[in-house]
Amino acid sequence: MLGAQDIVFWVLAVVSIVAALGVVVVKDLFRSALLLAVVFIAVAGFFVLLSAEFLAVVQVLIYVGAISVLFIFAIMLTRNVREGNLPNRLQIPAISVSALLLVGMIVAAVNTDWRPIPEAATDLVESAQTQAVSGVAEAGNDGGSTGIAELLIGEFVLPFEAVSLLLLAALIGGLALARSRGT
Amino acid sequence: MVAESLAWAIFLMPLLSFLLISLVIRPFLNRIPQLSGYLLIAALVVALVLSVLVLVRSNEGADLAFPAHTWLDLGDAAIQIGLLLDPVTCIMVVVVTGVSLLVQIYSLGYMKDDPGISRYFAYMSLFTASMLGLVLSANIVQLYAFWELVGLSSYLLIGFWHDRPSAAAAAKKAFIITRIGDVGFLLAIIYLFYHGPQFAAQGLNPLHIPDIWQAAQPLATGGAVLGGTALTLVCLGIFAGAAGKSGQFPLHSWLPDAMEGPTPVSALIHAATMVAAGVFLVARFFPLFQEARDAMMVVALVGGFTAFAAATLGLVMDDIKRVMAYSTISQLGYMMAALGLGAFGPALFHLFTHAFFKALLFLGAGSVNHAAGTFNMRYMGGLRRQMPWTYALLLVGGLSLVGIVPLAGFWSKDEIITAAWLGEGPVDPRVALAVFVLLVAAALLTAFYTFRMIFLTFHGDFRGGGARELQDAEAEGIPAPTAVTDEVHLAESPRVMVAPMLVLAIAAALAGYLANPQWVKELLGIPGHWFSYYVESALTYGHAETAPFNWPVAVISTVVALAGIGLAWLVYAQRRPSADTGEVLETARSPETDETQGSADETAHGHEHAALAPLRSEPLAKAGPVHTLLYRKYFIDELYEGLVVKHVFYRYFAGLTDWLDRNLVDGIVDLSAWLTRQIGRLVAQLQTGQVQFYGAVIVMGAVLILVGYLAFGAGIGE
Amino acid sequence: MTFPGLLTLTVFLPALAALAILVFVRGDRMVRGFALAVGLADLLLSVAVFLALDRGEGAARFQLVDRITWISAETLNASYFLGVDGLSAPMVLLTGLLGFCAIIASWSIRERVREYFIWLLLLQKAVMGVFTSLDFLLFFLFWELELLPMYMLIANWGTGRKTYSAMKFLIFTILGSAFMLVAIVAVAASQAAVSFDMTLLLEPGSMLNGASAALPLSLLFWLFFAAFAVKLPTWPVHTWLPDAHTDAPTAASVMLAGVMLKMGGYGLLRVNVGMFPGEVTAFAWLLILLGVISVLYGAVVTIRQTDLKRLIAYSSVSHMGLVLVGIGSVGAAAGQVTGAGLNGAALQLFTHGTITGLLFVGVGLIYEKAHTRYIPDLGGLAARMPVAAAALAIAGFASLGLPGLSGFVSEILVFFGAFRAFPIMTILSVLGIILAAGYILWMLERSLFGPQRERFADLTDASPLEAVPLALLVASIILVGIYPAFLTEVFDTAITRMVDVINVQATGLAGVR
Amino acid sequence: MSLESMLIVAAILFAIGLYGALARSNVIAVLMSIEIMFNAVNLTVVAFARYVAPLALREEIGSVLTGQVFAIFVITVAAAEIALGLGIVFAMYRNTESVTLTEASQLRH
Repeated sequence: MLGAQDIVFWVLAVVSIVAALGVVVVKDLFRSALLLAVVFIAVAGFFVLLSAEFLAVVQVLIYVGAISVLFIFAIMLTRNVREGNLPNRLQIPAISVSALLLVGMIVAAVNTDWRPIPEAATDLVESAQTQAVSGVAEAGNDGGSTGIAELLIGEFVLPFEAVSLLLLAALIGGLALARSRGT
Repeated sequence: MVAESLAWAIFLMPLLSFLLISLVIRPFLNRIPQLSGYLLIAALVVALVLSVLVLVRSNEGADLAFPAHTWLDLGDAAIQIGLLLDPVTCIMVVVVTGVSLLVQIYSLGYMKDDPGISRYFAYMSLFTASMLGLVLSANIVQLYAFWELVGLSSYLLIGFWHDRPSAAAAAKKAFIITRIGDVGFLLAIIYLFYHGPQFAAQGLNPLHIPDIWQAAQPLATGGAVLGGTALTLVCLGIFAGAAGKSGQFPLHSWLPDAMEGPTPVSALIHAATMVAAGVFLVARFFPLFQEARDAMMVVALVGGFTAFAAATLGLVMDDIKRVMAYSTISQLGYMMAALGLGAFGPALFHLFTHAFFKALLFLGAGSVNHAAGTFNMRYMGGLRRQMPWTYALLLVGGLSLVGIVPLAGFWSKDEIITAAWLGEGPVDPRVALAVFVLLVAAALLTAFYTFRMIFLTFHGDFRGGGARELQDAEAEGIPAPTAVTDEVHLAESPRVMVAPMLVLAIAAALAGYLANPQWVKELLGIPGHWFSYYVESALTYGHAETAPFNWPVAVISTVVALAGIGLAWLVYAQRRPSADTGEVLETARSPETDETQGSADETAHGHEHAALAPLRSEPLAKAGPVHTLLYRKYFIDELYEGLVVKHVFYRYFAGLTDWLDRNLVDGIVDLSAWLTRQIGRLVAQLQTGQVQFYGAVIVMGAVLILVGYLAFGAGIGE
Repeated sequence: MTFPGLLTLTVFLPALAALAILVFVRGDRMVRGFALAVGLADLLLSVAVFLALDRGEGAARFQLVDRITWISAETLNASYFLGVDGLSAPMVLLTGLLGFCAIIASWSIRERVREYFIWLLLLQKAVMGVFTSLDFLLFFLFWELELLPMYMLIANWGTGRKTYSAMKFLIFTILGSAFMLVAIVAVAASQAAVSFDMTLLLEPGSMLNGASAALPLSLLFWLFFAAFAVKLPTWPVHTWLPDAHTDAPTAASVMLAGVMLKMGGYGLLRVNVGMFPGEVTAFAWLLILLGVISVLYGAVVTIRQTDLKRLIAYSSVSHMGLVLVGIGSVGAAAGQVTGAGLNGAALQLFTHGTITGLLFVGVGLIYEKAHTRYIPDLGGLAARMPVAAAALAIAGFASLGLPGLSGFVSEILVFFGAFRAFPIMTILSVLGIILAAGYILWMLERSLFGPQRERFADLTDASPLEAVPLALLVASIILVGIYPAFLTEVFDTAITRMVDVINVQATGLAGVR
Repeated sequence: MSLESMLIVAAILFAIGLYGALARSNVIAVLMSIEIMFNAVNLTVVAFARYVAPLALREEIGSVLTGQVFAIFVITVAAAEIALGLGIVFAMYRNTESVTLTEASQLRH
C-alpha cells in the first residue's frame, strides 16, 4: 500500500537521480549547474520527509541560494563555458570504480541489521525532531528546550568554533587566491 | 750489595737524557748544538761507572736479585717488571754503556755540522736506554718491549737523514724484516702465557725469565713444565726474533741497507750492540735451548750458514760500510753457531770482543768517509799517507777481526771453532763438523775481504773520492748515492774522533786476555779464563764449559787467516791503478746499466787522469756468473722485495683483496642501493600528477576495504 | 668532587652549550671560544667522573647513578637512568678527551660556524649518553640521536662525495639499529614485568633465560650483534667506514673513529658479553673468526690505499677486529675464561680511540696545509712540520703496537686471552701486526720522509693551539703505554664480574650435561 | 519509504557524484560532482538520525538531533570548500587560461 509519503519519496528519488546524472553527463556546464540546483532542491525534499525541516530550509538557503549561484558565477567568469564539461580519459575506471562502490554500499545497506527504533517510538522521534528548532514542550517531555542551537553551543561548541575558524580561513584564503597578482 | 735504585739508574740515565733533549733542549735550546751531546755523554759516564760497579760487585758474588714490581695485574695475566743482573747482563751493560760512550764522543766530531744534531743525540739516548732496558729485563714481556724499542731507535737512526729516500726505505725495511722475526718471539711469549696454569701449578710465573729457565728443566716426577714440542716451539719462536734482530739468514737483508744511517749509528747499533741483541736473547734463554736439541741444531746450522754466506757477499761489495755490514752478519753467525753448539761462553766472549773491533772498524770507515767524501772504495786508495792514525787503528781492528794472534778476535773466534771441532755439545757431531767446515771457510773469506778493504782504501794511489764519483755518475747519467759529497779533504780526522777509536783499538787488541790463554794463572789481577768462568756462572740451570785451548785448531785458523790476507795482497795490493785505465772489464752490473755504461765510458775517458782513475775493474769479476750472483746478493732482495712483496703480495694478493672490497663487498651494498632506487623509479611511474587518478585509486582502496569487511568482517560489529 | 647529577651534567653540558649557541652566542670567534670552553669543562667533568668511580672491592657496580622515572611503571616502565661502571667510565673519559680535541681540530672551519659547533656538541652529548645510559630505551634514544649530527657534519662540511658517504653511513647504521630495536623490545617484553632496566639483565639472578624470552636468546644475541657489528665495524659490513672517514671533516673523523666506533665495541661488551653469557661462549668461534678476517682483510686492504684518511679508516677496521678477537677469548674451556682477552678488548677501545684520534688530527693538519691527502703527492713533510710529523709518527707507532705506547698493551692482552681459546686464530691475527708495520711505515715514509718538495716550501708547522690536541693525545698514548694499570684496574672491576658470570654459567651447563 | 530505500538513493547519488568527480575534465564540473557527494552523505546522516540513532531517546531527547548537527557541519564545510575551490579555479584560470584538471600536474615530482 502506497502512502502519500511513499509517493513523494519516489518522485523525489527519481528527480534527484535523473538530475544528478544530468549534472555529470550534460556537456553544457551551465545546464549542469541548473540541474545541480534541482538535485539540491530534491535533497531538501528528502530532509522534509525525514522530518528535518530546519535542515531543509538551510539546504535551500545555502545550496540552492548560495552555492548554485556561485557555480554559475564561476562558469560565467571562465570563458570556455560551453565546451567545458568534457569527459577525461578515465571513463572506464571511473564507471567501474563507482559501480563497484555502489554495489558494495547497496549490499551493505541491505544486508546490515540496522536495528531501527521500534515503530511505536517513531512518532516521538518525529515530533522531537520537528520541534527541535522551535523548542516547544511536548507531552512526553517535561518541556525543556532542547533545540539544535543549544546543542551547537553546548555539546558541540568546540567543532562549532573550529568550523567558524575554518570559514574565516576560507574567506581569507578565497580572497587571497582570487585576488589578481598585481594589486 | 748494590742498591736497586743504582741498577735502575744505569737504565734511567740515558732515558733522562732522552727526555731532557727531546722536551727541553730540542724545542728551546737548539741553538747550542753540542749541548745535547755533552748531556748524553755525561749521562753515559755515570751509567758506565755504575755498570762497572755492578760488574765488580757481581764478580765478587754479591746478591743482585731484586724483587719484581707489578706493572699490570689482571688475575692470572699479571705482568711484572724487574731487573735480572746475572753475569751476562753485567757484561752487556758494560759493553753497551762503554761502546755507546765512545761512539757519542766520536759523534761530537762526526755530526758536528749536521743541523739535526739534537735529534741525533735524542735518538741515540733513546737507543742506549732501550738497549740497557733490554739487557736488564727480568720479565719476558718487559724484554720484548725494549726489544721493540731498540727496533724503533734503529728505525729512527737509519732514517735519520729522512730526506734521503734510500734512508727512509732502508729504515722501513729494517723495521719490517725484524718485525717478522719479532712475531715469532711474540708468539713464543703468548705460548708461554698459554702454559700459565702449568707454571702456576709449580709456583712459577710464565713470564718471569728465571722461572722460564726452571720450567724447562726436568722435574723429579719426570717430564717438565715446559718440554717436548712445546719447548721446541718456544725456542724456535725466540730464535726467530733473534734471527731477525741479528740479521741471520733468511732475515739478514735489512742489515746492509741499514748502513744508510750515520756511521756512528752503524758502529753502535748495527755492529756492536743491537744486532748482538739476538745473540744475547738466545744466550738469555740458553737453559731452554739446551733442553731442545732440535732447536739447537737449527741455531747451529743457521749460524754456520750465515757466517759463510754473508762472508761470500762481503767479498764483492764496493761500499766500505756494506763490506763491514756483511762482516757483521757473518760474525753474528759465528756467535749463533757457537750457541747452537752449546758453546755458551765463547759466543758471549766473541760478542764482547766483536763489539770493540767492529765498532772500531765502523768508526774508521766514518773517518775515511770524512776525508774522501764517499763510502765507495773504488774511489779511495792511498789514504794511509794522509791518515796514518786511522790506518793504524783500522789495521788493528782488521787483524783482530781476521783473528791474528795475539789480538782479541783470535781468542774468541778460536774458542768457537774449537767448540765446532770438538763437537761435544748437545748437537749431532756431523752437524758440528759441517758447522766447523763452514766456519773455517768463513774465516778464510773474512781475512780476504778485510784486507781487500784495507788495500783498496789505504794502499795504491788516491782515485778521486766523492768528487770524482759525482762526476762519473753525472757522466753515466745515473743518480749518485745520496751519501756522496764532493767535499774531499784528505787529512786526518779531528782528535775527538780519533781518541775514541784509539780506546776501542786498545780494547780490541787486549780484550782477549780476559779469557785466555788458560795457562796464564793470573794477569794484572785477572785470573785466567776469567771471562768464560764468570759468564758461565750465569747458567743457573744446565751446564756449559768452554773447551780448553786447542793447538791444532789455533794453527789451522791462523794459517787460514794468513792465507786469506796473502790472497788479498796478491790480488789487490800488487795492482797499479794506472794499468786499469781504459781497461773495461766486465764488472758485475745488471744488464740494464751495461748498455748505458758502454756509451758513458767513452765520454768519461776524455778527462781522465791516470792518478785519478777510479778502480774500474774488479779482479774478482773474472769469476763471471759467480761474481754476478754475489754482487746481486744472491738475488735475495729481488726475491723478497721485487717478487714476494711487490708482485705476489702487493700487486696480486692485496690488489685482488682491494678490488674485491671495492667491487664485491661494497658492490653488494651499492647494488642494493641501486635496486632500491630502480624500484622507487618504477613505482614513481604511478605518480602521474593526475588528481582524479589518485582519487580513483583511493576509491579502489575504499572498495577493497568494504569488500573485505563484507566478506570477512561480518562479525566485527557484534 | 662528586655530587648528584654529576653524570647528567657531564652528558648534557654539550647539549646545553649547543642550545646556548643557537640562542644567544653570536659571531664566529665567540662561538669557537665558547665551544672550546665548554669542551674543556666537559673534559674536566669526565675526568671527575673517571676519578670519582670507586674501584674498591665492595663498591656498587654502577655508580654516580641518576635515575628518574620517565615512562610510568604501569606502561613501559622506562626510566631516565644514568650510571657508570668500570667499563663505561674510561669511555666517558675518552669521549671528553676526544670531544675537546675535536673542537680544537675544528678551528679552521669557516663556513656556518655556529651550526657546525651546535652539531659537534650535540654529537658529543649523544655519545656520552650512549656510554652512560643504563636504560635500554634511553640507550637506543642516544644511539639514534648521534646519527643526525654526524650525518650533518659529513654532508655539509665534508669533502669529496660527501652526500653519498653521509647517506651510506646513515643507512648502514640505521639498518643495524633496526635490528637492535627489535631486540630491545623483545628483551623488554621477555621479562616478568616489562622493563628496560639494563642493570637487571647483567645480574645472574635476573638475567634473561631461554624459557621466558619472547624470541630465542641466540636470535636476540645476533640482533644486538648486527647493530654493534655495523658500528664497530666488522667485516663484511665495514664499507661505510672508509667512505665516511674520507669525506668527513677532520673533527668528524676524530669523533667517528675515536668514539663512535667504540660504541659498537662497548655495546658488544656490555650487551652481548654481559647479558648473553651462554650465547657469547657458544658463538665465540664465530666472533673470533669475524675478528680475524677483519684484522687481516682490513690490513691487506689498507696496504693498497693511497688516501691518508682512507688508509687510516681501513686500519681501523683491522684494529677493531682485535676487539672481536679479544671477545673471542670467552670461548676458552668451560670455567677457564680469564679477563685478559676482555680487558684487552676494552683497552683496545680506549687506545684505538686516542691513537686514531691523533692520526686523524695529524692528517687533518696536513690536509689543511698541504691541501692534499693523496700519498704519492706528499713527501718530505717531516722537515717542514716537525711537530705534526712527530705526532703522526708516534700515533703510527702506537698503531703498529710498539711497546711503551698504548696499542701494545691492549694487543698483547687480546693475544694472551684469545690464545687460550683459539690458538690458530690468534696466531693468524698476530700476523696482522706485520702488515700493520708495513702500511704504517709505508705511509710515514711516503708522506713525511723523502726529499722536500718545492710546493711545500712555505708550509707552516702546527700552531700552539693546534699542538694542544696533539700533545694531549700523545701524552695519553704514552701514559697508557707506560702505566696501563690506571685504566685496566678500572676496566677490570667490570670485566671480573662478566667473567665470573660466564664461568659460572659455563660450569653450570657442564654440570647439567 | 524506509531506511534502506533512503540509503540506496543516497548511495546512487554518491556513486553518480563519484563518477562525475573522477571522469570530468573541467574543475568546476568536478566541484559540482563533489557537492552531489556531500549531499548524499548528508542524506544518510539525517536518515540515520531519523531511523536509528534515538535509542537513547528516553534519557535525552538531544541525541535525536545529533545527525542534523552533523549535517549542518557538513554543509558549512562544503560552503568553505566551494569558496576555496572556486578561488583556486580562478587562480588556475588566470595562470594557465584553462580549467582542465588533467593539465594541472605541476606538483608532480
